[in-house]
Amino acid sequence: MGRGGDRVLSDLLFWVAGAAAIVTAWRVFRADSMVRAAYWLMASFVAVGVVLVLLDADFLGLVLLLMMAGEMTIMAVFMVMFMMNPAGLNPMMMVHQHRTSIVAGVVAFLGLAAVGLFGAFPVAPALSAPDTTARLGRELLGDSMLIFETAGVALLATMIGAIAIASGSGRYGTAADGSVEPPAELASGETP
Amino acid sequence: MTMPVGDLLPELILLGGAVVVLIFALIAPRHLQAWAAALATLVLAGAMVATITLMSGPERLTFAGTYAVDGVALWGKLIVCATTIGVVALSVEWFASDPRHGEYYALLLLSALGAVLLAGAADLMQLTLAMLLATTGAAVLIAYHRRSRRAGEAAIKFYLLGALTNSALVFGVVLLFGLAGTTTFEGLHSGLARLGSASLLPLVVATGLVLVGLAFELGAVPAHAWLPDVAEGAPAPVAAFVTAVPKTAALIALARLVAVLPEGAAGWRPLVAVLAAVTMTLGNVAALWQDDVRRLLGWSAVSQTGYGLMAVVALGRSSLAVPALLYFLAAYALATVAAFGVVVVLRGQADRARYAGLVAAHPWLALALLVSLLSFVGIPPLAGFAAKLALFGAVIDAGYGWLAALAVANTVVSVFYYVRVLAPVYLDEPLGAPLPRLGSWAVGSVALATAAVVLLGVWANGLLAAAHAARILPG
Amino acid sequence: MTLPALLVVAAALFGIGVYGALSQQSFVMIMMGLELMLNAAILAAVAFWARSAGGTPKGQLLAVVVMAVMAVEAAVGFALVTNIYRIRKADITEKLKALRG
Amino acid sequence: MLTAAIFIPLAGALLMLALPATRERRLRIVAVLVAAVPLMLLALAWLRFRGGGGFEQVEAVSWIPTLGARYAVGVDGISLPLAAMTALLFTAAIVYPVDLRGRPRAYYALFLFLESVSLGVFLAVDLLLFYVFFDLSIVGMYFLIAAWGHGEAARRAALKFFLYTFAGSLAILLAILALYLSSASGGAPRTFDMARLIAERPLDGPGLLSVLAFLGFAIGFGIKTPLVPFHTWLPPAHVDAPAPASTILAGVLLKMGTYGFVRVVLSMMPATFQRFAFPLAILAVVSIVYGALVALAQQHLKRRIAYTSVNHMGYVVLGIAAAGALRTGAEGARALALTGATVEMVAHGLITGALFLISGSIFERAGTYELAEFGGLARRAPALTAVAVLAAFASLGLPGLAGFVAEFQVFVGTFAVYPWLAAIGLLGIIVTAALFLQLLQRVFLGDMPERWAGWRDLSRRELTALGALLVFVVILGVAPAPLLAVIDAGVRPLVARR
Amino acid sequence: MTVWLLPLLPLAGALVILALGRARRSPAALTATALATLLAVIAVAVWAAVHASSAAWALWGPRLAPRLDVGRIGRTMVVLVPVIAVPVVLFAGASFRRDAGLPRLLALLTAFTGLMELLVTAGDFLTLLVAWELVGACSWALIGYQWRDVARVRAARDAFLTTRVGDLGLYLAAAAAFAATGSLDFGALAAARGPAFGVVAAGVLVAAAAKSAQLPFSPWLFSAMAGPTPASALLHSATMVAAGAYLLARLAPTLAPAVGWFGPAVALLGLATALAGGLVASVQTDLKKALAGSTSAQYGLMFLAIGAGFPGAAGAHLVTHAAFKALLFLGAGVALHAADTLDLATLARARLGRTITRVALLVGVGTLALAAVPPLGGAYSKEQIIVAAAHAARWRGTLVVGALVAGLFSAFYAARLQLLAFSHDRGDGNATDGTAPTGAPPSTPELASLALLAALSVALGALWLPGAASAAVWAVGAPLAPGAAWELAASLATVAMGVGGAWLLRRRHMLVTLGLPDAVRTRIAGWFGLPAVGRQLIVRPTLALANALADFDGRVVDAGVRGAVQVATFTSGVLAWWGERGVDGLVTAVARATTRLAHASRAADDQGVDRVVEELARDVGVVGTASRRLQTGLAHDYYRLAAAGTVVLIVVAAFVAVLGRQAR
Repeated sequence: MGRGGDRVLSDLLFWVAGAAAIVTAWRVFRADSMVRAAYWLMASFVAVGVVLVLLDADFLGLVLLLMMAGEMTIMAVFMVMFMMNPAGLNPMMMVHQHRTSIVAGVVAFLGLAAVGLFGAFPVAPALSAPDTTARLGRELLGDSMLIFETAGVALLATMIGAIAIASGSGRYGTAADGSVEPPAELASGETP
Repeated sequence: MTMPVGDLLPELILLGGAVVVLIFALIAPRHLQAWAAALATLVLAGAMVATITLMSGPERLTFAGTYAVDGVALWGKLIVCATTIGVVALSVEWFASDPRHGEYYALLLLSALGAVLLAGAADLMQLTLAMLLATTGAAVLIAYHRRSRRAGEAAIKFYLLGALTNSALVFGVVLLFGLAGTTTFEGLHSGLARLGSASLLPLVVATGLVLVGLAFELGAVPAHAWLPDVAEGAPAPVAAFVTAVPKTAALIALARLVAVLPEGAAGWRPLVAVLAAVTMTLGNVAALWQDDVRRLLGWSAVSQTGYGLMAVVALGRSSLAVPALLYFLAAYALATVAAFGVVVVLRGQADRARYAGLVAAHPWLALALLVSLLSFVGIPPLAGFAAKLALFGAVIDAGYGWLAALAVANTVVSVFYYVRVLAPVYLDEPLGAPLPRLGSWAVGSVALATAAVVLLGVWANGLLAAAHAARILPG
Repeated sequence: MTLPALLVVAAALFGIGVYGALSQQSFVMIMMGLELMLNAAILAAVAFWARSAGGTPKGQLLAVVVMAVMAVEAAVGFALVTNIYRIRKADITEKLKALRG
Repeated sequence: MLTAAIFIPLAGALLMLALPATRERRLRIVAVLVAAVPLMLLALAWLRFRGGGGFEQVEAVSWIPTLGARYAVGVDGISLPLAAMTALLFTAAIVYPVDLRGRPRAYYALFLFLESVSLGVFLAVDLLLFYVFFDLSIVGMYFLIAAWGHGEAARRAALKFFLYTFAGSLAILLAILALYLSSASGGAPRTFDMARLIAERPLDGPGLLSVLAFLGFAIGFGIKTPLVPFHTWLPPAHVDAPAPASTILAGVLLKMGTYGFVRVVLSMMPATFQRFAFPLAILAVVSIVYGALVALAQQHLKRRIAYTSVNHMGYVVLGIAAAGALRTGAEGARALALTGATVEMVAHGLITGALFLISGSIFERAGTYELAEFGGLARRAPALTAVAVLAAFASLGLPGLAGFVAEFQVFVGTFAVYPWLAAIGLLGIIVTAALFLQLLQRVFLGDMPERWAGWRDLSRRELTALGALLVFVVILGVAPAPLLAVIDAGVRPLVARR
Repeated sequence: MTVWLLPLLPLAGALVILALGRARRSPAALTATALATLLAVIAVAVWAAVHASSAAWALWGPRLAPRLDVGRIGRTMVVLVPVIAVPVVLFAGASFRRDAGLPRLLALLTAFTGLMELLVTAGDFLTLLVAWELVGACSWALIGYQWRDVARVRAARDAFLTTRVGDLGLYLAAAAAFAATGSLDFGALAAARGPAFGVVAAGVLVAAAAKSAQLPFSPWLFSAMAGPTPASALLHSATMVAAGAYLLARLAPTLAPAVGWFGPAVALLGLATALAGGLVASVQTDLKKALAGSTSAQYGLMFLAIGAGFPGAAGAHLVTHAAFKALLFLGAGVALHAADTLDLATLARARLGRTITRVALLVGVGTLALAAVPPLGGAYSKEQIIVAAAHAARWRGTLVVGALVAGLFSAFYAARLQLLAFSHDRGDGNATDGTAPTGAPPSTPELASLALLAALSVALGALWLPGAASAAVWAVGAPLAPGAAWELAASLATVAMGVGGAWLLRRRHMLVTLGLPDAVRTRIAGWFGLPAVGRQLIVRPTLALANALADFDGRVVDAGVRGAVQVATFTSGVLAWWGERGVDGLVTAVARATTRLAHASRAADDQGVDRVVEELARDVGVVGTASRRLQTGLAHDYYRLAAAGTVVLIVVAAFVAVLGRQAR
């Protein structure tokens, strides 16, 4: 493909993907059931992933596509199964403070769109380089090592914490038994 | 590149310690779980020692400019670790019946690690992740009473509000990256300074969004709402932790961040001043009629955030700003441990009415409550007084006399609700049988924190002088 | 595929996310709104990386960081929601109002 | 030595808490002995006083060098008499018997604590230290009123006292900070040192900050004094406080306000003070007349005495304002005014202290303060009547007693500066005379209601305490020279500058 | 320093007497102590008068030092005061010998003497003021001697307050003198000029008028009658009341030349009082009050002389008046004792002239002196006053005529009092019918004191002797005017007219009522309603103002703080709206805020107890409640708050940034 045609095609794809991302995002909150909402959300992520790829951030796009979308969906379904019975497929529309929310959304959109449209950002396009991903890797293990490690620790803490909270059983029987504040009055025989 | 691992010694000790505690908790039998507390204390003490050894070195940025090892950060680490030691001691008997007692300390250490990292963060991404770590840990800790309806509710609210503001923060960070082309503070400093007036809008929006993100961690308006709920609902030792520790780190992070923002363009100084004013006022008036001491302490924590923000307002304009910041944080954290510690010792009983005649049954606890609350007010010679003195001096010096005046008015208002707690303690007759006490670990923690509040106040010079020399990089 | 265009799309996603976070009663749906906001942040981050930061790897790293935030938030959120559902049978915000005032 | 005077009572307070609570008598004896120590130490300081102007017998140690604050105490001609009066008044107040509600330890400990901080206020020669003690006095007094006051209303009155005066003290804090921050001129480090601030006067110009600092001080000290219209905390606090606490409140705590005017505002920012001297003098005159008139209308013994405090403290402020009204000229008259104001601080402390103790004796016996309930007590209580007559006449400014020495000098001095204000202020004298004569008549003279037939006259303890105060009232009235000589040493540098 | 013994000796004596009284010593011992003290004082006084001694009180202070200075008329007064006090104390000791309060009475009388000594020896305004006020306080104690009687205590209070109003004049005078000369010394006054000098003169005049019971202060003397008779005797003769005239006599030579209006003002005030007092004394039906009226009148004459420029004449009259007025009062005391009443009509029926003839005769001496019948001293000094009036620089005619009329009055009321109080028969010729005397006859010490004073009055007749005038001039420290024959003639004529008038009226049984309607008589006898006017114009409004202020003090409403309340109320309304959500919530909140405002106003206006500061505090509390409503406990409300807060934050930031940009 020629450079010009390349750009037209990618522009076209961007518009399609961008529109898809927005429309699917909107559908998330218009879905009849939580499961459908989760799928719409996944679709939105996929659309954004496409845009990322179009921007030559192939790796990120794929990560987003595969890891995030998948993880999101799985967890959402898990949640729905856990909480909604039967299976969360019932039609639902559970909203509150609807007008306020619309106003807030619109204001957020307008504000950030204004930033995008009228704000001057430095112009320094990324050169289309083949080693983008490799550079990311070098960054991760080089200058931004600490950041990377911090992210790792955060994920570790999340795992420990999530298990500690959510896991129903532990080494000593039901995990949550006794997990309350100390009683206000002493049990008989106990000395203060 | 080289890896200056030595600069991270305190952090690594905390991380390693957390892992060790976790492993201990997994293998130790139930009756030995409390030993995890001793381990955690050792770890924290080790981290403090490591921090102190770092103090003798030069103040510098490390890890390619993403992390600061400067006076402010190191003092922040000391405050965080010391506070956490106090919280650990408060937790031993409180969580004794919990089957996951041991893991609690691992999470506590990880959350403290998040705070420590946040205090040193000199990069927007580092800041974001450190905050994430601190917040995540805190959320789990708040929910740690898995059978407590109030704890669960508090955790959800904490989490939801945190997630929202975190999203705002992230978007703000992205905008700042777009403006400066980098995320290190050094880069921000030079990058933002170059911008023309057409970039004002993005800069303003980004500043606002980042500020909201930090406001959550600080417990400042408009993201303060979790604080009273958590203070009331969370396990009392955890309440002490989350009202003191993340705030310490976030205030330092905010100071570090605003120091690199261009002075005139974004107008962060008046903005923070307004935030401080609204926060302290709201916290104070909302605390007025609280009958639940824990909740009252939560609201008072909101107002204290407002006072703390005053130091940030004065940053760069007054030589008192940095001493004020650090001293205030130390005084606040210690008094918080003491005040919540009293609640812990009283087995979480927080109804004001039940404190009637406390002085007769537990004179030393009553004294601790008196000292900590009066320190919040700023009565000399307690630590809170020197803190307020430095804060007021700093903002007046910076030309924000009105903020000092407002803080004064707020302080007067605050007397009302603190006295509302103290009056029954000292003046009323006991209602019935005296409240039973929790064990001696908690008592020891309260005693230490109370003594520290007094000593820090009387010998204010030690910390003030050291803080005077502390720098805040890369501002 | 100019920067303003990318940012407008991101703004739209963010706005919808805000709407969702504020309007939904269910914790899970609120979290979906929050994910959308972060999604917008990822898009914006990559857009800046590609258009105004000269392709510095920090831009990509920023996107990775946001993803990490997303993952952590989701995991913790689900844990907490599971917990609260277990003890209170609460799945919407309106059911949690014991702590107030 | 001054340090010992401040901290021995504090140590005594801690000792109180350590002693067993059951033996009230022993507690009291220990408390009195401890309270009297500063009195003796200050007497010694008085003997050693040289009167060369400026602070003497300074004892200083480094405290917060980072902020330029020291622990520094010392005396000059103005603080020494006030400190001595404070020590005397505390001793008398502690001796005085009162219903301790079964908590003698806390009561005496609190009193000793309050003595300690009150002495600290007057002896501090570091502005920050001054503020520290100033603030603590509020806390101590709050608990005294709230815990040993009369009934539920006492809590409220105590809280009001706390909030109101604490607001004032914070206004002072801001002004102190403004002073402190301006003290960095010429590359010297900032300081809270009073001597340096007096010498350098960093904030003594026409600038806005000077004005604001002055306002802060004026409001803060004005509340404490109290000047109309900031006086509304005073009557309830007095009415509901136990008598010895009232004594201290009126005798010592109010002086902190006027002492602050002299020590801080007049000394450290005389030019700014001069700009506002006239409005201040007007407020003072309003306080004089208003306080006297409102007191006249009160039918409640303590309330009446409380309002006379507003009146008397008005004299003090009037004298101070007159002294600061000019930078040059009429030195003699201004010195006289300031001397009078200082004497009035001492005299009012002793006299009103005695009056409140007397009212306490009456309340302990009668359980009421309503004037209408009394009459003819002179039949049963000649000693009580005698001391009451003496105290009342001293308060209404009878020559030969301490109050006259003060008021006369204030008026004569002020007249040279503000003749009209002095003349209006004179009216207060006549009203106070009326109200005190009426008071004596209502309580002690005329017919006696049957119910007081069993009235006990003053006990030895009561008589001792009152005697100690009134002896000084007489001595100061007849032979004020030793006092005036000391005060003059403090006054001279203040009126004779540039 | 010897001169300081003059005030200190009696004060010490008073303390000794009190101590002896506590030790329950006999009345005789107490009286003897008092007398001994007084005699010692006389000795010192004579010494001081001769040596014109002067000394300062070193114990006062570096800037002001009270100074005693026996000079001018003071040298007479310093002796006169204790001399008069001796018989009075003697009388008191005898007539109150059974009274439990005797030690107090004697101590007060002695102290009173000492304080008066302080007053007459004062060499500067400070000393003067000290003595001035102390004399007043002492008079309060003396008048209120019988403190069980509320009416007497009230009278004492009124007397004290009235004279204290005058004291303010002295305060002003002292202050003005200091402002003008930098000193309080009388000697420095001469250097003063200008308006300050006018203030000094005015202050002195007011103070003197009040003490000497001149118009409009005269009625306080009536209140003073509530005291025991010896107290009145001392009060009216040589102490207290004498102080005013003494002060003027002392200072007039300095003040009058410098202040043009001073002399005429003093003279006219004196004249007015002399006439008014004469009228009052003439119609009074209470013996002591009539005497009190005469006191005002006689001091009025002295003022007249001083104003006319001859303080010496006033000084002479002060001396003679002291002697006979003390005598008359003691006589009244005996009469009261004997007849148990002071009402002249009743007394007339008691025929004391018959039962206690010796007393009547002794009192008669005083009466003659009061009536200015030569050759008694009273006549001489009154004559000098007429002469002085004739030499006045201004208002000469008025003063002379006025003085003569006043002389007529004094002759008339003197005769009237004697005739009524010590009548030999009932005045209607029916000598056999009358009430028997009820009281005991006077004791020997009482008689002796009367005799002493009578003798003194007679002895003062020596003034008529040739050559005595120069001694008098020395004694009073001021020149006397040369007299003329016509003045003496006119004066004697008026005396004759007065006495004769009284005699005639007695014959017509109209001496008590004078044929005047009751209403008129009562009005005149009560100082023309002056006390009521004082009550209406001063006491009532003051009390009303005091009550109003006290009421106001409960509210202390002022616009500024009220504004703050409104702001607080508004804020609470806004915050409440946050909690209420939506527009209807806003309406509710506004309504509530309005209600609250109304409530606040009502609280401030109606309840009259609550202060605005409290209102403010309460409103902060309301804001607190409202802000708690903000904390709904619902997470989505927190979200809304955070979102709105973010928007506001960014808007504010933008605003600030734009402003900052424009500023640069």
